[in-house]
Amino acid sequence: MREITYAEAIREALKQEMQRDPNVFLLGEDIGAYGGAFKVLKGMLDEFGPERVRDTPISEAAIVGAAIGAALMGLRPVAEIMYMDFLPIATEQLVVQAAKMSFTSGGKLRVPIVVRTQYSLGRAHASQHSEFFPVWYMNAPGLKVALPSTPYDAKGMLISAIRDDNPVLFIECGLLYRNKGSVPEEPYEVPLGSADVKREGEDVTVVAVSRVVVEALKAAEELQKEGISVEVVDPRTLSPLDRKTITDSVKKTGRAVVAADDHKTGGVTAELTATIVEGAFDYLDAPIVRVASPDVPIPFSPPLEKQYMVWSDDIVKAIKEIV
Amino acid sequence: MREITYAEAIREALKQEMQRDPNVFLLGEDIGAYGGAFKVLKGMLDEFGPERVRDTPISEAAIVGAAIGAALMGLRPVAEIMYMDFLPIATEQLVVQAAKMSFTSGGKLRVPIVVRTQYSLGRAHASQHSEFFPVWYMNAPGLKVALPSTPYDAKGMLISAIRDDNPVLFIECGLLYRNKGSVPEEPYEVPLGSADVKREGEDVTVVAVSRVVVEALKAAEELQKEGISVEVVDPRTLSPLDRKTITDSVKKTGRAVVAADDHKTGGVTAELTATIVEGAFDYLDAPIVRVASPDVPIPFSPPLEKQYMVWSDDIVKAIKEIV
Amino acid sequence: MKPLRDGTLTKLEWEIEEIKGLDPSEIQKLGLDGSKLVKMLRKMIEIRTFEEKVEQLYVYKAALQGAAHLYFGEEAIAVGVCFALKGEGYVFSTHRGHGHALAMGISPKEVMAELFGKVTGVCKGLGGSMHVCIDPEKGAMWASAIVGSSVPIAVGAGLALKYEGRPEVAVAFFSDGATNTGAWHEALNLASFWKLPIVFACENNQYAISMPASKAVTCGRVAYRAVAYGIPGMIVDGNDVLSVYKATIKAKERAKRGEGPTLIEFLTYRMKGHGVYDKAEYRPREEEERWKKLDPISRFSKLLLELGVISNEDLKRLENEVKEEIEEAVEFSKKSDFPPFSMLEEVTFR
Amino acid sequence: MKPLRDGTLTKLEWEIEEIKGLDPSEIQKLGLDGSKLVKMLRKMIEIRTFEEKVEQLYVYKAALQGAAHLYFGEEAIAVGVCFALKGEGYVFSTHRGHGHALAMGISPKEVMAELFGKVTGVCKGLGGSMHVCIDPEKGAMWASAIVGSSVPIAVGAGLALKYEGRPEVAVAFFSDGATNTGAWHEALNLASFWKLPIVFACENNQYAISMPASKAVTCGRVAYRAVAYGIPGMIVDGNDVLSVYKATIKAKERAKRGEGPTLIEFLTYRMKGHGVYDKAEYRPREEEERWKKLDPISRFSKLLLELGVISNEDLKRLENEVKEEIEEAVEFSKKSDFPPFSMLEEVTFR
Ligand SMILES: Cc1ncc(C[n+]2csc(CCOP(=O)(O)OP(=O)(O)O)c2C)c(N)n1
Ligand SMILES: Cc1ncc(C[n+]2csc(CCOP(=O)(O)OP(=O)(O)O)c2C)c(N)n1
Ligand SMILES: [Mg+2]
Ligand SMILES: [Mg+2]
Repeated sequence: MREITYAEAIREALKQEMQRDPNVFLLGEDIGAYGGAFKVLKGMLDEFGPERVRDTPISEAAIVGAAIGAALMGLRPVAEIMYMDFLPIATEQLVVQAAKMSFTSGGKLRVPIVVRTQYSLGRAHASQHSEFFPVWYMNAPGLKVALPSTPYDAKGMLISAIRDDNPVLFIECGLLYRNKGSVPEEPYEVPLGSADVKREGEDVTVVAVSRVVVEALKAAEELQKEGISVEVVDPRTLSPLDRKTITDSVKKTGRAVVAADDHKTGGVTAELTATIVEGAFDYLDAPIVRVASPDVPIPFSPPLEKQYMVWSDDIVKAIKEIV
Repeated sequence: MREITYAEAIREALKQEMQRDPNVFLLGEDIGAYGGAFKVLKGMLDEFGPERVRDTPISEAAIVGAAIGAALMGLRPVAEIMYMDFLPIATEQLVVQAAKMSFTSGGKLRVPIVVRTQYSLGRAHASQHSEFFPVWYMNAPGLKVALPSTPYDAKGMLISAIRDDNPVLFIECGLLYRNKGSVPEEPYEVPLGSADVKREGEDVTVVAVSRVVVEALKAAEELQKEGISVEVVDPRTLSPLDRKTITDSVKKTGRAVVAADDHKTGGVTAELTATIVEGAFDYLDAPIVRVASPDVPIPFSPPLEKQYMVWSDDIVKAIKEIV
Repeated sequence: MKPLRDGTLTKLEWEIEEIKGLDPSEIQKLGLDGSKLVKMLRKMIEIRTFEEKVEQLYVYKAALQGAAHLYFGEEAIAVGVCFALKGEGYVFSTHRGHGHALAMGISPKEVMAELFGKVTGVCKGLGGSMHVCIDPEKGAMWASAIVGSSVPIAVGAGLALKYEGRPEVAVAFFSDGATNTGAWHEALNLASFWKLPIVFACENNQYAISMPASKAVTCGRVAYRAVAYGIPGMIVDGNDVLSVYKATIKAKERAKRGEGPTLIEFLTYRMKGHGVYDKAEYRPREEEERWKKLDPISRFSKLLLELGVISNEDLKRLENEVKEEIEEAVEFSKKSDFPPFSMLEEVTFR
Repeated sequence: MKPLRDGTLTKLEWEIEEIKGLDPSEIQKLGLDGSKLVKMLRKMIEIRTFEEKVEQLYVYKAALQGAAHLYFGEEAIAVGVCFALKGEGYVFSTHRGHGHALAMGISPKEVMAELFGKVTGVCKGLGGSMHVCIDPEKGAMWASAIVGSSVPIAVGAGLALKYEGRPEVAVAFFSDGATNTGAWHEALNLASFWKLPIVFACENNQYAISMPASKAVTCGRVAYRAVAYGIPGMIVDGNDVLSVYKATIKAKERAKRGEGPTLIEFLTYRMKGHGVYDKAEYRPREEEERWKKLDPISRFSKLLLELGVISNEDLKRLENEVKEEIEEAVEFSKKSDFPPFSMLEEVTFR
């Protein structure tokens, strides 16, 4: 199959959905002529014009708010927040407004918005342009949270997100934008709420999120040489969380490492741990090991940032602790 | 010892610190003549005047921002955010600015602010005035997070928070304001980062947070009648988290229930579970059980809200699952 | 913005239109006939009577729980604005939304049942007092209990109308305090940026809880803030339903002509405390007395009596009818069921 | 706010002071002697030379990583403002802060080493390019990489100054784009509410990344937004360091007299792309050419040459000195160590 990048897959999903449905439009900062801070939206303005590719002033709360209002009226806006670090400014709109609208109205309202953002850990962007804190949104009922790790998932999940009648936070990973993978040309959906076994194995399960899936797969490859068979599960969405796929895998392997780019304490690896404890405790042959970012902000200094991050080596080490 | 309410304990802590240190002052909405939405600050304006008890317009981001700036200049502001539901508006200031300042400056800056807020679950205030989401702040390195469950802790921890050189989020619980307890008249500190064994027991550990500590104690009382001995641990601060006290207790009892008022998925009970798995896995005789709010927003309808919440019965039930 | 340059001073001039003290002769020009005028008065009385009942139920009978912010005294605004919309508007409301809901045609039964937390309520009992103005089929689109936050959302509705070329407008209701929030600023700027068909309807009731608008809105008048977005501002007697009506028509027509949003400051007074339990001890009693004389309902009924549009008997009858309707709403609410717990999960996600 | 009532129109008048094209005779009145003027020019050249080097290191040598937003072209503002403060100011900076840092007296070595991520950097290598203006002992208080967010923090500094009765001012630097953020609005309102000693220094460099200020600042001029807070606004030639200096002195004196904050809009141009890798293809080349003619450094050096304050040889020597200093800063940075990983935990909490 044709190989394209993660960024291209996202662009293609947006293009195809915009071609299919005139109610889909984009809004965000510098997404028009500039093509988005990472050029993910390059060419979209030319193809769809300024009514459907809408540049905004620097107003994150209003960007998400405007998306919500348009969605209440029947449109399907896709808003972009340039860096995940700016999302806190719009989080009241996303979590306290959008996520609660269907519920608070007793089911009268629907808010089909997608908020796209990306985390830039690993690009020397320092403490205010690198953060990743998906747990905030996972702990916010009414909101779906999608984090694709491959070009294939990126396209299929974004199409699903746009077609979903609920607010969806779609968290991309800046470091993955140039990764290539097989992606069908036609539109397709990857259902939100379905985890994916990215690699089958017998001895240990690694549940990994977003970029760290790639590292987990590297670790699995490496450990295969040593005769350790690693299963890699990618939840793909944190909300809804496909607990069954995760716990089924752990029931099979009896061991689990959970790994993600966010800070360890109170992060998604805590929920993954608790999920496994609840669903597969009696099958566990060893403690669950968390691999995550340290509980400190993200340093600029490039070698320190490198050391700070989760790499395949860290996952290998964690696996070896329990196998 | 003299008994006063949780609200009075907070007021007394503020009073005594303001008497001691002229750099301490208060800012927030309706905290002056109005005395705060819950009258916690009643009388403070009369005692300290409008320079030190500063009413603000409705501007949560600027309230916290102004506190930060004043702290950078050497003052010790205590800001109030009326409901925790409004804190998302100020969260960029608290988490992306304040919590990262010491780090990002390589240690040059210090930000001794306290942001007081309260969660109002249980008062029929509905989906936008009842939320409790401490995990956001637990997953934000550089910020301390304190949640007292008793009048004694409320006073001592608030005094510690004010004297701390780091930003501290101090989360009160609206339903606890009228609870009474023994509180010394003189100022004292309860160190941030030290959990408290609120009741000793042998058979099972309940780690509970804020209001739910009270429910856990009720559950323990009830189960004692049935011959089940429950140890109740209150972490008191979620950041720093006193992992040792928690895991030591579980090592002793071999069983654990973790309980809190936030939504279950991705909430603090997930971190408490992971903490126990990491520190006491080999001592566990049963799976850890989480007791938390359902993964849905908070309903207005009073009987539904009641049913929605964590009560001692739920904790009793959880304990019985594993003892 | 047309600055006049004068040496080293740029003289910025901005015209803020004032609408107040309409001449009765204008009424016809507004297209309001007797039956419409009586309907407006009736709606105002309905809101007032509803709120009186609510106050009673909370404060004296302790039959209701949670927060309730009465619209008492501000009736002319909801009614003037919503009647001027003539079904061509999408309304975004606030924590003080009972009046908006009723003015948008949501029945007192549904609103009251919501306060009782019953499944027959406008939000099936899940929303409560701060979320009653929600019925998309009637154009009641959302009510935020977070101050300021519905304003950017209203902007999105305006965007949708423009995107689809529809000849309607979005209306954001908010009060003075909301204009100090960041969300409000971002919203007004974005609405002007895209020239969206929006009426920003500020109910300046002089207070945000205990904070006087005259202090917190640092330029003195909300309408002056229009300058910051290059949009028209209006200052309107918000206790005169006809002025409200006229101003809204103007803003709506402008929006429909594609000329963008208008910021209207309706001057009114929160005649009760902030919430049902607040005695408003922080404000001078003589100020309350002064505003009492401008009560929008007595003023409007007096006018309609003078104009002979309604007789004293008709007015009495109407008041009684309304009273009965509200009593029925209470009975209806009491008899209704609480929602089943299973509903919570069903409505969290669509 | 003094509205003139005229029938149903409130004519809102607001005076925005313009400062530009100073007469050389004013220089003395400003208390600037030759040596001070040369120091100012030298600092401007230092910033420019620094930025040229940074661009080279990022773009051509690929020796540096991450983001860098050059202050190239805006030198007159940092230098004019910071010199006018005379050590009596506390400065809050932005993602585009190299110029602010250098103007506040932080050494090129420390700033350059920060860009290299070295422990000798101003933030020990942890902050990087977007956080270089931090040295509290020099009055450099914080630099936010989140647009708009340092403005409320500057308000807090102003509050502290007033609280303690200190005769200094807080300065918030920001650019046009920031004025569309909610944080900015809340901050200005709060500063006016408390009448705090603050200079809101807007570097209107005409763009926020690719978004023209003329579009996004919907009232056309940032300074007009002063109306919304009832505070004085100024429009200043931001490419003339003397106008900048004069305007800042005025605002500072007003603040020190207890008259509250001032919003100054300095008109300038972002002569380079948004960041080092941006070629600014979204804007007209002739616009760039037009602004090039207003280059603040050539204008100021030409003036000082004309006034005989500096000679051509002195200027050359000065330029060479600066060049050497920047080269030394690079060498110093290269030789410096990276911070130890253990430091991260040490500085997270105090
Ligand atoms: C963002 C936010 N901050 C604070 C509150 C608490 N609160 C509820 S109503 C209110 C006053 C609102 O004042 P205004 O906007 O003038 O509306 P009014 O109550 O006068 O109708 C406040 C501070 C809130 N709901 N949301
Ligand atoms: C809140 C926020 N939104 C978006 C960004 C991304 N961003 C960085 S700089 C910038 C443009 C800022 O424009 P302006 O305020 O005019 O500053 P300038 O770059 O012109 O100095 C943007 C959008 C950010 N850093 N913070
Ligand atoms: Mg008000
Ligand atoms: Mg700019």
